[in-house]
Amino acid sequence: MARSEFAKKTLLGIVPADSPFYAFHPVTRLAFLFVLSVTPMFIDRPEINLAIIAMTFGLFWWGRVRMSDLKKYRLLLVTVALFMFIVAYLAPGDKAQLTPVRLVGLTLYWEPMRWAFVSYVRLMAMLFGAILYFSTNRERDVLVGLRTLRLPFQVSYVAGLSLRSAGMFMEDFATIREAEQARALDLDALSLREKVKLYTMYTVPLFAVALRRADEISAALYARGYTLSGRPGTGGKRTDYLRDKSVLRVRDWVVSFGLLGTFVVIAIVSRTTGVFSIQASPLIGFVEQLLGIG
Amino acid sequence: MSLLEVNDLTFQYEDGTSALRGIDFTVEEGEFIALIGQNGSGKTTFAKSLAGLLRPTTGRVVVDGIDTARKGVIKELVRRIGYVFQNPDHQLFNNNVYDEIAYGPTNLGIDDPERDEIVREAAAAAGVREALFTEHPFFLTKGLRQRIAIASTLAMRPKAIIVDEPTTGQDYRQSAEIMTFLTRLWRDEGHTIIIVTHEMPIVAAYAQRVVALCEGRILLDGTTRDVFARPDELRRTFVKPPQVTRLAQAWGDPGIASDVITVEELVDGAVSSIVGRSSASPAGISGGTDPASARGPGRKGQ
Amino acid sequence: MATNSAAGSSGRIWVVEEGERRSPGIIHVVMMALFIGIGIVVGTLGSLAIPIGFVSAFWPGQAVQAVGSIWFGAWGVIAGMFFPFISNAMSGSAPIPVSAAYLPANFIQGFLAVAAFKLLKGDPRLLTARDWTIWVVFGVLVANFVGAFWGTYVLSWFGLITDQARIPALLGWTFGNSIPSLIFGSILLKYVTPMVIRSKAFVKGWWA
Amino acid sequence: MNAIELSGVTWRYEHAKEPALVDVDLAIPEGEFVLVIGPNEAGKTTLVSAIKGLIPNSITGVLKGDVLVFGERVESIKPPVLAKQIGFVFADPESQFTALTVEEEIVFGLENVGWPRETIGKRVEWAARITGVEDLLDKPPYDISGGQKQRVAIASVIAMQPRILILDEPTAMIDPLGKDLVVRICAELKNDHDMTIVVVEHNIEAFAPLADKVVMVNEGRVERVAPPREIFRDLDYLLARDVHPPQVSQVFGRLRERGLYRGELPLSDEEGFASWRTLPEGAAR
Repeated sequence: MARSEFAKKTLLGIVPADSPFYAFHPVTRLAFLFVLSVTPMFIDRPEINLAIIAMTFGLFWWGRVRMSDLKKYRLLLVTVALFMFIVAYLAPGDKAQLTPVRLVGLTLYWEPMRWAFVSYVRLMAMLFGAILYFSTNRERDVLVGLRTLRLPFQVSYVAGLSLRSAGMFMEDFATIREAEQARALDLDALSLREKVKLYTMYTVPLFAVALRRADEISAALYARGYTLSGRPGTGGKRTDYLRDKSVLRVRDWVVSFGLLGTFVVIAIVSRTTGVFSIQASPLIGFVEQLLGIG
Repeated sequence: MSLLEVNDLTFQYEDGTSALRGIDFTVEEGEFIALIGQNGSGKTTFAKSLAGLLRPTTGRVVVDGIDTARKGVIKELVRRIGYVFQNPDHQLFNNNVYDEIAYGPTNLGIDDPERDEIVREAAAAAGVREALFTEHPFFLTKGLRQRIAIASTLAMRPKAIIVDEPTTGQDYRQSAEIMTFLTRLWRDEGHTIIIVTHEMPIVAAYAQRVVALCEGRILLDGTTRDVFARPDELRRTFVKPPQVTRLAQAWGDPGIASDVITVEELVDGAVSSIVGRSSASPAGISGGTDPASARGPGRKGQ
Repeated sequence: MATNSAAGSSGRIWVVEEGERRSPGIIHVVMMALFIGIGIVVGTLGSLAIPIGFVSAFWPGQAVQAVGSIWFGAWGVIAGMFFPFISNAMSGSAPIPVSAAYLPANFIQGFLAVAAFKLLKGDPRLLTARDWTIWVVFGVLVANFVGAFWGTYVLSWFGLITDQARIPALLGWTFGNSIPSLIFGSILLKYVTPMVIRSKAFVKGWWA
Repeated sequence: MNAIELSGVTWRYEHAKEPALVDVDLAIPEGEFVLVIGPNEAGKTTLVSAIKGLIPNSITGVLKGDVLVFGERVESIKPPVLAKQIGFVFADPESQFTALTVEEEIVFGLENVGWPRETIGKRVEWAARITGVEDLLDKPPYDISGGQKQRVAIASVIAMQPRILILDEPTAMIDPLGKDLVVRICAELKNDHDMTIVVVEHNIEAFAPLADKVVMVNEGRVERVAPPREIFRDLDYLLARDVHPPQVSQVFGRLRERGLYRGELPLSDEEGFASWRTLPEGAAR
């Protein structure tokens, strides 16, 4: 089925072809991934990480990602928060050194709760950075990005093939599901034991297809003159025609270095000053005041 | 009531591609239909919609009184319409051939003496020998895996069977075997058969009705002879009639029908035309009207 | 059936027969890539189906790591190390820095299983009680324990759990994750191994 | 010199009881267009896999005999060197794709061989033009129609300008329009580029008019090697082995058996039309 011109199928969804992200070179988008998903490591202050989350959502909107694709993460947001706060409640650590707070009939300890909140916001900031990347990039964008970074051909080839095969297995999965349905399997009516059995039913054809595909692809690689070393038979280096073809424009240099520069500055400031520490957070301070903790 | 009723069916993929754009279609019980059209014309999407595997974006597909969009009708549907996928690897889930064929009946809640009988019957019908029952389907040839897939579908005893590209990658003998087998199901057991195919000689030799799809719409729908006799419209679906039909049409000989679809028909036409025009020629009379040659291989009775 | 011919002679499966040429080839690289692909799918869908985030306490991915390593040796171990980066990110389970910190655990979870099978000469088709024992003890329990040991360390390091919660988290993780590993991994070994061992991609030694 | 020479080739796949090729001798001179026909599992794909060196280099089993490509044993030729001599198009186009865009797909082999960038650019342009895939260069190769996929597969192989081109059932998976285009590409390569071409096909009708020689394979043996008109004359021999010559050849073969036609067997629609006109008793107009 020929797909329409209007949509690009990314790793996690579908994004219109005129999404502004496509104006950037794939390597610039890798810089987005790196900076968005690593910077929060250096930031404790929740309001800054919340701002990063807001900015990421702004980028989702600006990049015209279909927001309904993000719905599948809703449950995760809740369960992870529940988990972290329950752990902080049940296993707060050495209570003697902690500040007890009585809230709606429960005795909580403030420091672990505060830390859970800070970590949770940081985690979400990092996660949505990665989700943004996989929502707006196709397999080939990842590949061009990796090749531009001069990764050895074998590495980028394996990366490309594995991402592509993930896509193929997703499609296989969908077809296998249809085939199961065609054989009278009613998912809604299954017990847990039957669902487990169903997993086998999925894996057998999935691996059958994978094994055949491995044979076919390796025969095709041999036929096209590929060797394990990746070196041409005449000796010398493999040409990288495509990498040389995709051009980094001024905009890419500016944005990439802007992003990386910001990252470096934040990392240094974080290590040398207390600007990004919890102590500097007005939000935390405000809550502490509210709870009457000094 | 018709077996299949399709009203104004449209189907749109998640990314917004329209695969089907308003199809009205009916199938009566006992038909043998070939769905043709070029890659991307929507054949497979249409066929899967008929089997209830894809839910219409708009419009309705009703199989023997059951709307496929309703929830919880899977078990009802598979007893009425079976679907055999193009790639057998996608539909073989079990570790041995017997379990594979028994899989559908098990899901339908059929238990053993009856299930065993059904499995053996379906295997026999599809030409799967019982000696193969303990084999792992993965290691069998593609033709055999295809037949196991068909047997597995038959085991649910549907009234209609849709087979997606039954002969792709098979040689003449294997194609003929599968097609003869489908023909037997159709003629002797009253099954309705729908095949999706690119192979015009197969269509010509076996199908009774041809439906040509083009860009998500039905372009031609009629008896096989009628459809192949309309080369201009067929060209729009990029489908060519069989070579003998093209020859008959190109020759334009009044003694030869322009809707022949087998070698034998054209040979007979040519012979009688030659004999008719030059009754003086002794050579022409000698081998001219041998009635035995009117049979085609695998051609159904007229 | 040909696949049963080795029954009763556990461990023979790893023996390189006389005249048999085995060397790493393109097929292994391709299989590794495809296996990363499978890992991404199983890991992502598994995490989204049971959305408990970074707590890998009910994650079928470990089974993929262990089984892939048993089948494809070092190639499977490498595949098992890297697919979680992508599946964690796509499913929203763990951001890239956390995945990077999990790396040694990913290695252990695959390596222990294959090392046990090769050294103790277990048959991955799980033909005897001994094969089962090797699988359950090393491929499931020990591998998950060591993985959880490292994993909980990482979690507390990133501040995702408190230090006091490490021990309960370690136990929860080990046993929690042993369940999907056991079910899913056993199914893979039992049902898919017969196909794998006849494929050229199957690895008898470490690399071929 | 013969482009391809097989002598005494016997091959058994690993896990198989019977050999798939039995004592095959075959010589294909440079520049010929050879059509390989025969029933399924007769050994056609195995035969061309042996010529390309996939047997024994990529597929395991037991090989006896010699396969020579331009006088050299195919086993000992390094893959990148061999890729310049023999191009191989697989039956299922999707299974041979290695890259994420059509352009990369075409470039892949060229990069493996290590040609300079300018040469690669020209080759891509040339291969894309002949196969008519210029407009697809930016698309993922697995997201286009079946016929387009096959043309991309051919483009990525001919971009290397191999001296020998092997196509294993190139039209099996595609629609009639796609089939026609593939045949047209083969005709152009035969006529304008002087390649030695070996095609394995069930769709004999499409390729018979192009073939200089037909190789009939049955039960692992090369049973007959002859020009198409000659091989199709023995209709009953072929039909008994479930091999169906072009319908036009069959029709005139039957007329010939009845003494109504004496000329050469036609191979194409056009020849069939012309032959009909030569029948004095027939075509009145």
